[in-house]
Amino acid sequence: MSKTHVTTKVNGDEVEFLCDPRETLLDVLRDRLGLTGAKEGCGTGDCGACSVTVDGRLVCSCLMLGVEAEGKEIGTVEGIAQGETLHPLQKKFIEYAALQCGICTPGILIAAKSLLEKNPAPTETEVRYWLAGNLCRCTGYDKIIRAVMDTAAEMREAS
Amino acid sequence: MVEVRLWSGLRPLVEGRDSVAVEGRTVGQILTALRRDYPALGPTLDAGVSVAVDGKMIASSLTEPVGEDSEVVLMARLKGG
Amino acid sequence: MALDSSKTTGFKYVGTRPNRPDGLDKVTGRAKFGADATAPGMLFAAIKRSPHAHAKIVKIDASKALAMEGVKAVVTRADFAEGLTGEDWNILENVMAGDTALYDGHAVAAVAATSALIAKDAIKAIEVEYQILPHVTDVDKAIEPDAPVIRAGAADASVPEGLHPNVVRYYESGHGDVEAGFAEADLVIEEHFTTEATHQGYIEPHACLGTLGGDGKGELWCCTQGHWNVQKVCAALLGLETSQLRVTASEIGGGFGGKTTVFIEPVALALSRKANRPVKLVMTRSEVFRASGPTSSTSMNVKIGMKKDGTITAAQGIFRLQGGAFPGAPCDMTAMCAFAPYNLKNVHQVGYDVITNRPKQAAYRAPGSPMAAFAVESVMDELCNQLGLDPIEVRLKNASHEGTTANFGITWPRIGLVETLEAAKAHPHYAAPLKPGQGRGISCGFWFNHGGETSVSLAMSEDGSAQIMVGTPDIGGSRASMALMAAEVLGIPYENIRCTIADTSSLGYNEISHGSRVTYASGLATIKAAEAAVEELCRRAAAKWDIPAEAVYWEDGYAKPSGPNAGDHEPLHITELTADMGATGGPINGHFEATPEGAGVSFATHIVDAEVDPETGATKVVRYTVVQDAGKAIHPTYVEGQFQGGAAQGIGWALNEEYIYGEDGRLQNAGFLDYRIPVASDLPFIDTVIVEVPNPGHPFGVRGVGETSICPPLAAIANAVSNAVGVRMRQLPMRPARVLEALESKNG
Amino acid sequence: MHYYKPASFAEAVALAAGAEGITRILAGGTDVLVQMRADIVTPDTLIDIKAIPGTHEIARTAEGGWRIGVAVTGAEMSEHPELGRDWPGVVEAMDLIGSTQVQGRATPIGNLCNASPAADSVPAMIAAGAVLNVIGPDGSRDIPAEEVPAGPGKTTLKKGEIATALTLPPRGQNGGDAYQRFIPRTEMDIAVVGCALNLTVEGDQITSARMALGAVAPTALLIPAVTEVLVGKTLDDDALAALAALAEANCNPIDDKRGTVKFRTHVAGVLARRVAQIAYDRAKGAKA
Repeated sequence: MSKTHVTTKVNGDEVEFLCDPRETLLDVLRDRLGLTGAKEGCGTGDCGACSVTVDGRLVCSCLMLGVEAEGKEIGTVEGIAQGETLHPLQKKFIEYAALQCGICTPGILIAAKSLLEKNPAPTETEVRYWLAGNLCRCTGYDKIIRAVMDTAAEMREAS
Repeated sequence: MVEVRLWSGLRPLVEGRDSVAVEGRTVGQILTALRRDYPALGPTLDAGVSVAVDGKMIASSLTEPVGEDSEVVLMARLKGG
Repeated sequence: MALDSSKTTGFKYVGTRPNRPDGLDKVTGRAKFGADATAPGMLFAAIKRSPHAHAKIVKIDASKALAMEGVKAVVTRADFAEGLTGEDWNILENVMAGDTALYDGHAVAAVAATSALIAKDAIKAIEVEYQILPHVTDVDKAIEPDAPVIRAGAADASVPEGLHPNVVRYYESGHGDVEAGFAEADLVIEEHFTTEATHQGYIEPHACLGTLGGDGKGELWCCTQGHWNVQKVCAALLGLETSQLRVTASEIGGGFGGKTTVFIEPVALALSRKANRPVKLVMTRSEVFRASGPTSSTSMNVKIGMKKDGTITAAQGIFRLQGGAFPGAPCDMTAMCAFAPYNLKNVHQVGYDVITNRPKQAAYRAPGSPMAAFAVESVMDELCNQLGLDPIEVRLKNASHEGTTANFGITWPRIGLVETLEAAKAHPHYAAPLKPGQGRGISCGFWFNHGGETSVSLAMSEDGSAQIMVGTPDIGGSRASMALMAAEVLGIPYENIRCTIADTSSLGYNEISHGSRVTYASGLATIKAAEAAVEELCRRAAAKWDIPAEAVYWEDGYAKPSGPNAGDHEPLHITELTADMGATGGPINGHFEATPEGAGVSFATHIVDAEVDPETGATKVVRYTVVQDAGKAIHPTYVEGQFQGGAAQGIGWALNEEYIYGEDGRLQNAGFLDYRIPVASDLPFIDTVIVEVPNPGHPFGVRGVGETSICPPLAAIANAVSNAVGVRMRQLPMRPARVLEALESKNG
Repeated sequence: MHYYKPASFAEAVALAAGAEGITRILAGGTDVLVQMRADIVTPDTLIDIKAIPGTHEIARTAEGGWRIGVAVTGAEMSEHPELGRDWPGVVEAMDLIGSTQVQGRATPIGNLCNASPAADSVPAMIAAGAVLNVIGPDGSRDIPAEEVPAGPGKTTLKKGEIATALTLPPRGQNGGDAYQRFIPRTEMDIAVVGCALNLTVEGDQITSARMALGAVAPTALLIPAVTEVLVGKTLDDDALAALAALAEANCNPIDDKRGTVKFRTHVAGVLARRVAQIAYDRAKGAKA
């Protein structure tokens, strides 16, 4: 089967790759671009571990084809920190122990960042529903929700 | 001699007794003695058992000391998740 | 001087809440999990699985697959070791079917190819001819007289004569005279309960990268709770020498017991040996559900007699567990845990291990205990309701404590059940008013905890920092706990210690991270290894001062002369002792190897408020409090995390999670869409109370905490729902349709 | 599998009409990719219509309704400042599908053309009187939403026909719609039952009503008899009881892993009452 040439931007960097049209964006990120931060937990859009942003929009990279990335801007967990400065969410997740095994963490960080960009003052309920597509099996979500709420409060104060 | 209590599922193998007395100063010696004196217990012991000595549950170590007056209870092998 | 740093109070580092050492890697996406590894020349593998619940494998024809461009190897059972016995044989039989496919999803062949897509296509090209056999997937149906015999001769010596051949193990214990006890009771309640099989639901599918050559030497990278066990089992299944296979544990994306065994690792290695190239094998989510190790489903009868004052006079339980097509369902654990919270004069418990055409069960967090608690604590709740008694007072009245005889025969050492009940009683949650439509449930839970083979090595660096190598994969922050315990002994800051999970070639044997054993056993070994290093540090100081080593003691990172007789010496800081260690006797290391026993059992009491929509039967957990004995919380934040995680898994098990098999014996919900684990919007915040009744078997008093937290939730939630709707819920999960039916039965 | 990204509907129709084997249209992909992943369907031809001009637009029609382009996502509908004021039930129904991530990709037209009996947005579209605009080798035509699904996974679209947009009628005065579904969790499940109702009122009296049910039959169902039960009445207890009975009587569900016949039938009645109250309140001026 012939492969398709795709040019796209990932975390601000222009990248090119060849992929089979059946490959998902997640396959491409992980297997062709070496960006293994996004995880495959289900492959069917039910767990959110593969969350990325595409042109600023939160999506599951397992539910998008690699060929659809042509001309887009992709954001992954590898692009959240600015150099050695962590995003406030990253700092709070460590401080709050909002992760145990950490497999869901990249997806949750991407999703939470997308929430706070849209809604800087979410309620607990809003955070819980926004993150309902990001499964975590370790934490019972308690410390995750607290970390997101506290990050939001801190970012509001700082701005 | 140390009195070793058995779970009731094992009692048919030792003529209905709920405990048996064997020689031994460690868990390992007691298990060896049980195997020798009560061959019917062999398959169970081979499948793996744990031993509680004075309330301390010994999952696998054979070197734990056992006193003459120790309470020794045979338990199904402990596992974890 | 024999150093002993045992203490239960006065800690400087233990009990604090520093950031975890792997935090940065995990929030930046660079932590490497099972599927994140690559190797030059790597192939991708896929597994062909049986679509039938039970079928003879007549013929496997892989010629079309092998002819495909990019396909490098196909393996079947013929590519694995022969002549295995016992559990090795069971595992091999599960990893790759022999002459019979025993469940929907059972592996029958595997392919390695140059891309994942080619491997997936090649799987479809393998032709398997099956002869379909009758199947059974339900635990009660599997022991009916006319049920198909799944594996003749699988039963061991424990099974009494006359039982169906699908009963493969039997356990019975107890003491006293239960019939006499029931006769003394003012009220006797007997109920039948069922629970469905659930899955650990770790978000990371099983994944590995294996390389094996014809010389019998191999490398394996995988997500596992125990890489020495992987090494041992893979070596057996492939006919290798154990030491020739080096296994490295990746970061692990959840396990909960489900990654204590192997499913795909031997297959990747067999393919690698055949293709002579590295092979990566990653399960899909559907494969995880169909062909990893879910927990048992159960059918249980529990009978308890009680006097009007709340005294239990007798208790009896029969626990039937199906564990898939292989022996191993934890019927004995279920039976032993069932009545563990209670001091009983008359008690009798029986467990049956039943095989069915389902995947081989694996451990799931306190395997067997949550179901037992569901049945027993439901009957306790009903007795309290009918006798008009407070459920915590009744539990306190009958609670096991030091010196009472356990239901499985031992005399309890110091345990913390009473303390958890007292703390629950005093918690504001227990007194908070309920709204209409809400019900409150409480439950106790028990788990043994475990020690196991453990090796730890600690090495000082010249700058006075320390590195620890442990062999228990870090599932929930254990590296932080190890560093805290080492810091406490060495007297150096937590940040100056790095804890690494060593591979199988870098450290001695370590049992799996299971049985809530890591903070207990690896922690104990870390303390002992640090003590060994401190002893050597003291010897170096003694040599510098030219006094006997016995005259030196260690305090807060300094070697100090122990008294006036030892001479007037300025204390030496650890950095002064490590800086020239190469010249004063060589590197300073500490190590410890043992099988520590005395893990210290753990009890918990949970309080739950649930709200039921009377029109739809939908249940919402509105408030949840976990009270559990941790012995000593080394890193309290991670202890809370274990409490909350166990409660959340229990909520899923109680309300919505279940394996659903069709009449055809096929799994109908092999995905996160219809296997419904709790999502963020399903849950409230989960309050925690850490009770600390020190375990005498650990230098700092640690008891395992990981598993006990999943023991009470099923019962606590069932009690809350039962009290909300006014009908006893005896079947899990309490899906809305079931709750609605219960409401209808009440309303006539 | 061949992947095409045509620049016009004419090109897309030519591709679809000329393709052999299985052809799928790719908009949000949240069904197509799952089917590929699960080996249910791997198309021979995949036509990505998102590069066609106008497919991402939500626009007022000349009549005062709304035209929703074939590539418009649930998230774009929810964020639209006016659409949800006219048709809150349709927007909410779409918003219930999947996660935030799925909302970023999933489209209402994909939801309709995937023809799942449990599709959340479809009962709301049917109740609203939505029409699917399609183009094919023989020109354009409009299909009422309720006539699009022909059975589970099947539509009435002909070979070569491609949806271009969904048209919602003008809301008009004193109208309101609502949709609810029942799921075991709070999010992320497929509807066990769904119910949508669209009403207009004069004062307290109902002047028109359209109801649709999801997940209780092989396709989402329009229940025309709702006019007899509600029109000319106020939404009192008797009307609600009659409505619930009507909903239950029209259920023809199956027993499956997600629900039983009995449960689905009962909950259809419960939801009918609940959505009726919301739609009625909205029609009388309550803010969505």
